Amino acid sequence: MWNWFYKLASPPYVYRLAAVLAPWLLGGAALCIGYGLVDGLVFAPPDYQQGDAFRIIYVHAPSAWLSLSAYTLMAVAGGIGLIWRIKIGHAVAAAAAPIGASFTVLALLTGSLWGRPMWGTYWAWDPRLTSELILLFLYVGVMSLRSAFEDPGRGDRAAALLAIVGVINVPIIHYSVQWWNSLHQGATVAKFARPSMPGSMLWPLLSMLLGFMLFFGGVLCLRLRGEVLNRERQSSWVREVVRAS
Amino acid sequence: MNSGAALSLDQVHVWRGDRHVLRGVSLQLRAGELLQISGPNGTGKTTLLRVMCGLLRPEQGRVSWCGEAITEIREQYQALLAYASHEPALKGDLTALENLRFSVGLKRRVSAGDLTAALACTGVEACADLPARVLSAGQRRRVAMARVLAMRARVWLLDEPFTNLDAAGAELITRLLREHVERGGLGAVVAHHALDGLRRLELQA
Amino acid sequence: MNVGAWQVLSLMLRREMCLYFRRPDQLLQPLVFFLIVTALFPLGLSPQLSLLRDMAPAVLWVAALLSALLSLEGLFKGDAEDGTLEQLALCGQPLGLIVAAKTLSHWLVSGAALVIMSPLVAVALGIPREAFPAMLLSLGLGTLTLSWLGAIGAGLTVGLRRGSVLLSLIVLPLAMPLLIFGAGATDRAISGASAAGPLYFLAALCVLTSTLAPFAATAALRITLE
Amino acid sequence: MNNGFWSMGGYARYVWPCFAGALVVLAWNVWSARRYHSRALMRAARAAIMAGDRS
Repeated sequence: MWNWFYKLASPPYVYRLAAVLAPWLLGGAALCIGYGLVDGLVFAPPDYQQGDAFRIIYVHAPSAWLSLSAYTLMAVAGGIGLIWRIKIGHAVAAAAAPIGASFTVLALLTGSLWGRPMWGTYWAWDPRLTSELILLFLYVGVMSLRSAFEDPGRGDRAAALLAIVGVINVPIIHYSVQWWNSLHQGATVAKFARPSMPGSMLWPLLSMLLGFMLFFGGVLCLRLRGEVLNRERQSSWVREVVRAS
Repeated sequence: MNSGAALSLDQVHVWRGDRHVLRGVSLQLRAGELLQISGPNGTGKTTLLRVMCGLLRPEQGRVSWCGEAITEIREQYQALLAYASHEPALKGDLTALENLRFSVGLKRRVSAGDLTAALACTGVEACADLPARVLSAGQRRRVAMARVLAMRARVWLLDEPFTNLDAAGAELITRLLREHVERGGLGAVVAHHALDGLRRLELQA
Repeated sequence: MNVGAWQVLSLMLRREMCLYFRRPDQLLQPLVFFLIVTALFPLGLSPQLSLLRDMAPAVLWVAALLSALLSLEGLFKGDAEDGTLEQLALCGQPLGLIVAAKTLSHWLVSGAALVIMSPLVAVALGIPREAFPAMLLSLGLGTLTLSWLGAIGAGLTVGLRRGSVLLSLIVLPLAMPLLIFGAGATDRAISGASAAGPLYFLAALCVLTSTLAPFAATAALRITLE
Repeated sequence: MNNGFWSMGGYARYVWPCFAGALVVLAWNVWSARRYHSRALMRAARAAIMAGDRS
């Protein structure tokens, strides 16, 4: 069984594996998101309080969840690369960063659009959106640190360390923002607490969540191939790949 | 001191971005052996020195001291080591004596007398109380050499110690290297002109 | 090895103090920056103290964070440029100890100086005298925590050309909980309520960073020293 | 049902931009990943040619 795990550390194997996995993951994602959209937009009943505006949750919740798990994946992959000096770890971390950042932006966009009908303004410093905004700053910090080094190897290791420091701070930031929000505005503000959802509303959300996760996996594989090539440009197997393509 | 190789490198590979700077360097150094590293610019002489002192960790290969990998015994190994980089590495605002006190003092308990003696040994006793920024490049090189002396290290790793030195300075450094070898010390020196009685390692482009 | 941990710490502290006080003007710059930034807000808002008092904790804390961050960039830069950082990394002592000594001495000359000067600014911003103890304690803990976070950021960006902007970009998001609890504590103290809650949070953050940051900063330095 | 669907109970101004934004983000991710990969291939090819000249 361990052989499978060791093979994951060899760049040529990962390069080919990513090429095989990507279409399946993206195909699965298309199916789930397709079903989720249709079911969520058409068949799910409107919310008694927020009416049809609640349907934004089908995009907001998955992207918010993904933005956080992508950061965690980036920190774990970077940690593997830093501690066991496995280059693939850094390649995965470098690939995950822009995808996670794009979902953070999506979560912020959908969050503020959802806030408009509820609070009358696009940005009401809701604790969850504020943590999402700080998460975006953390993403930008890690990505700009990685690109600030000429030597990609050192850029990877520095970004991995910053991601680890960041992932330790994410829960701290989350709870301190909650504390800050409850201190000044009190808990009466309509929070994002997911309304206890009946099945007809819940299934589309779960399928959208699964679809977004599959999509993340698929795009990660695509981007990972580029990252692996950039880091292995000098090795012989890359020459075969170049000659073949 | 066992007769086995004290400091050994085994198939060390280092890449600087896309350049394969060190290609499978292997060498063994016993007590009383000093290696001269020479070769055209940019062939990795300084990189090799930094690998030997544990600052730079090679992508492949192993550096070991008395059989143990230096990554395991980092502090003990570096305690026995004196590294003089290409720049003399002195704080401009501190006097020569203070520079020595704050760097050698971290390695071993040392008195002002020892430090002044080391400075005298390299001929810069007069500028013990002058800030390093007013010293000439040659004087600064001599203060850096005094620091290497005061550390009483078993391993000397010197990066072009002869730069900015006049004839007397070059002769002084050669004498100090010989005394270091006679005391059973070992190490590596990056230098271009021929040093008699030293093993040579020529790095190719 | 007959140089113990305490000797290393005291020698490093003496070295840093010696270096800082050889160039006292560089010590004053962050403090003057702190004064200037706090002077901007009343000019931007209004001279009435009653208005300023509501904003005083935020103004005080944002100015303190920015000026502490300004001076943090030079934590390793000086030693990296003249090559002494390598000598420190190779002196056979645990690098974490040396980084801790450098960060603490940096905090003494920047963070602690800020804390000592803050009553001056607090009066100007209309903060009542009863709030001073909580404010001073929160600023002290906050600037120390920021020095630790800044040591990690400085370690990561020391070798880079335009590292100072990147340093702020990296450290400020991590320092936001500090601002929340620090300004919260001062705000509570001003309104007469007990500032114990946020102060406890701030103390917890300070302990967390004081224990973890030396290792992270050492790892960061090892990356840039390669 | 048709125009009722598009009006989203009066919240069309907020719901449809969200889903449009989502599709944009998904499309951008796939497009930028593929572009990144082809760029990497080009750079690898150039490096191979340069290495070819040297050895």
